[in-house]
Amino acid sequence: MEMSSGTKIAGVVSMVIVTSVLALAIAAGGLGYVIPPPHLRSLADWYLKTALNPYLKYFTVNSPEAVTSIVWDYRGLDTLFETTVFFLAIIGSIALMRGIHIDVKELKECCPTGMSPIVKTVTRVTVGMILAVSASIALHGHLTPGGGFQGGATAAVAPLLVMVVFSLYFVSKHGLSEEKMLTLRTAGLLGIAFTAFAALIIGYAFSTHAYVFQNQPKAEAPVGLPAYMFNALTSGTLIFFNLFEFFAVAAGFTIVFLLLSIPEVIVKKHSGVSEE
Amino acid sequence: MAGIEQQVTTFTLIMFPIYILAFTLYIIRAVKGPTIPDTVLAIDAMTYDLAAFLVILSIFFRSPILIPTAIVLALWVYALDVYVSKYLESKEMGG
Amino acid sequence: MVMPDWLSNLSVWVGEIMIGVGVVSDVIAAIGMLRFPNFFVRLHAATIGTIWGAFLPLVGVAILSVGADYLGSYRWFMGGGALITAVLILILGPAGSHALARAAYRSKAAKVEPKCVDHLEEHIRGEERDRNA
Amino acid sequence: MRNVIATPETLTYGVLALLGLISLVGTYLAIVEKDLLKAVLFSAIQSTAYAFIFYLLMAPDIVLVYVPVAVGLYPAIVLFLIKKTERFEGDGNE
Repeated sequence: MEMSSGTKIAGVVSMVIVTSVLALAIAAGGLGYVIPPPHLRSLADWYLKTALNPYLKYFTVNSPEAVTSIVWDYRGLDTLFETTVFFLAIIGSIALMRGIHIDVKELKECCPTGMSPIVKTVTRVTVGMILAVSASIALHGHLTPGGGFQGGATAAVAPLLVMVVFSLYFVSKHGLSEEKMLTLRTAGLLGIAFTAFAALIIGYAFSTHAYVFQNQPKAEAPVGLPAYMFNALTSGTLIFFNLFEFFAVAAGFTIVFLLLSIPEVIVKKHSGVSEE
Repeated sequence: MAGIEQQVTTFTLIMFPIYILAFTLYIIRAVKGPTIPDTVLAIDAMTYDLAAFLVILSIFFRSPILIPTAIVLALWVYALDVYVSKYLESKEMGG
Repeated sequence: MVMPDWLSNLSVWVGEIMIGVGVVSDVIAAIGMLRFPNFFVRLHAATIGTIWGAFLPLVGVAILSVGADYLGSYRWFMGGGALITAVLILILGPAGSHALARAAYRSKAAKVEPKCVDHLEEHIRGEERDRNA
Repeated sequence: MRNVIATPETLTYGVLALLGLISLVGTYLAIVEKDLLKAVLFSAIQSTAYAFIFYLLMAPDIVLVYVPVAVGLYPAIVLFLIKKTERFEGDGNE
């Protein structure tokens, strides 16, 4: 049953009033809710003091960006498992579309049109800008806000935009295929795993102690990745994590969109569902 | 140099409510919009203005790290436009 | 590099005037968006909103940040970011509006309503006839 | 006497409250709307308001991850799926 516009407006107004009254009551100190004090807590203070501090050699991450150093160093294992969840979802969508493949000839017969020439030209100009912005977000992840996931999600919009504006046929004709993206994604994941074990391998080679997910030297484990490379601050493992996560996330999203944008006719033909 | 700082800050503070007024009007059109293109157009115009406002605000807050958000916002609203036009125009999203 | 006082004052003034004009056109565009009768008329308001309401203040911020010495050397970064955003909006805004208008016309989602003669409709019909023939 | 109404803090908090209400309205309309295409657009309003909220709370990291996902990728996924199924939500008894 379609809701009338009067009912909708009444719903909106009542929700706004209820929320405002609740917020005012809490702000005035009612309802037993205690608003946390606005001053800096000791944990945040610790992160801010150790994120970039060359004098505390065994505690620092050597990265001026506190968020990225928390995400990939202080709680690196947590981020690893979050990434695993994301890639399990992508594996699930690939498994759902099994048996359906992208065939350039079939696509050419089906729908190779795309949108108007103005949109095509503008998209041609913007795709380069999108990739530049995403690379900047990902590779400066340890210096400015941003990081691997942010950069990857940004970069994934570029092939998606080309797919929507120029058609899937154009994309697959120019060599963007599901297998290539899977390879890129796997390479990114392997890179993340290798970076996680890098300190352990170095420690084994020099026969000292080392930890998984170790970035800078710690007490009892004096190995670590260099904080400065070619006179630039690279923050040890952080830049590698960001770089590999960037490729893995961008390729993962692109696989999903490649599979989703296959025309319905071809999907039905490949999966053996007859037309109604 | 304190004169310039005071001047810019006061100017931005005066601009603040006017921008918010414009955003509210755009939102009203976006919610009312009788057809789909009306809604998209209102969201579109609002978000481009929002990107401009974010840059002005980062001058106001004196923090350069807030600048990239405006670039990202301006890029993705174009993507939203393109998706909806493609949806309306053609039979298949990937075609 | 130290900038003379009159130059930084001038750039701040020019930037503020550009931002002010932009804000006023933004409000005008919002009112137009609200008051105009249908989609194809509202496109005009959206144009004012994107170019005069977003592009102009961004260029204004870029000029203003040159003179705003109190921001330190980061002001070049901020001005550059503002300029890049301005160029992006200048390219993307009209293209997005065009895509939307074209899709709205072709899918008949919005009605073309003060209309005397519609050459585009005849053109599309001719195309369809050619395809069928 | 110092003006306490128009300080940056009060303005920021007021705008945060307004944006919160706008996002609430957008979410409510997205839930009750039967036309799924319109629901996507209402949720885009909510995303934009949230992006601005995160900006005002000085979290550019979150803005950078939220805007591509909520404005660039999520509407695309939903629109692809609506295109493959049906645009109007039915009652289920037709």
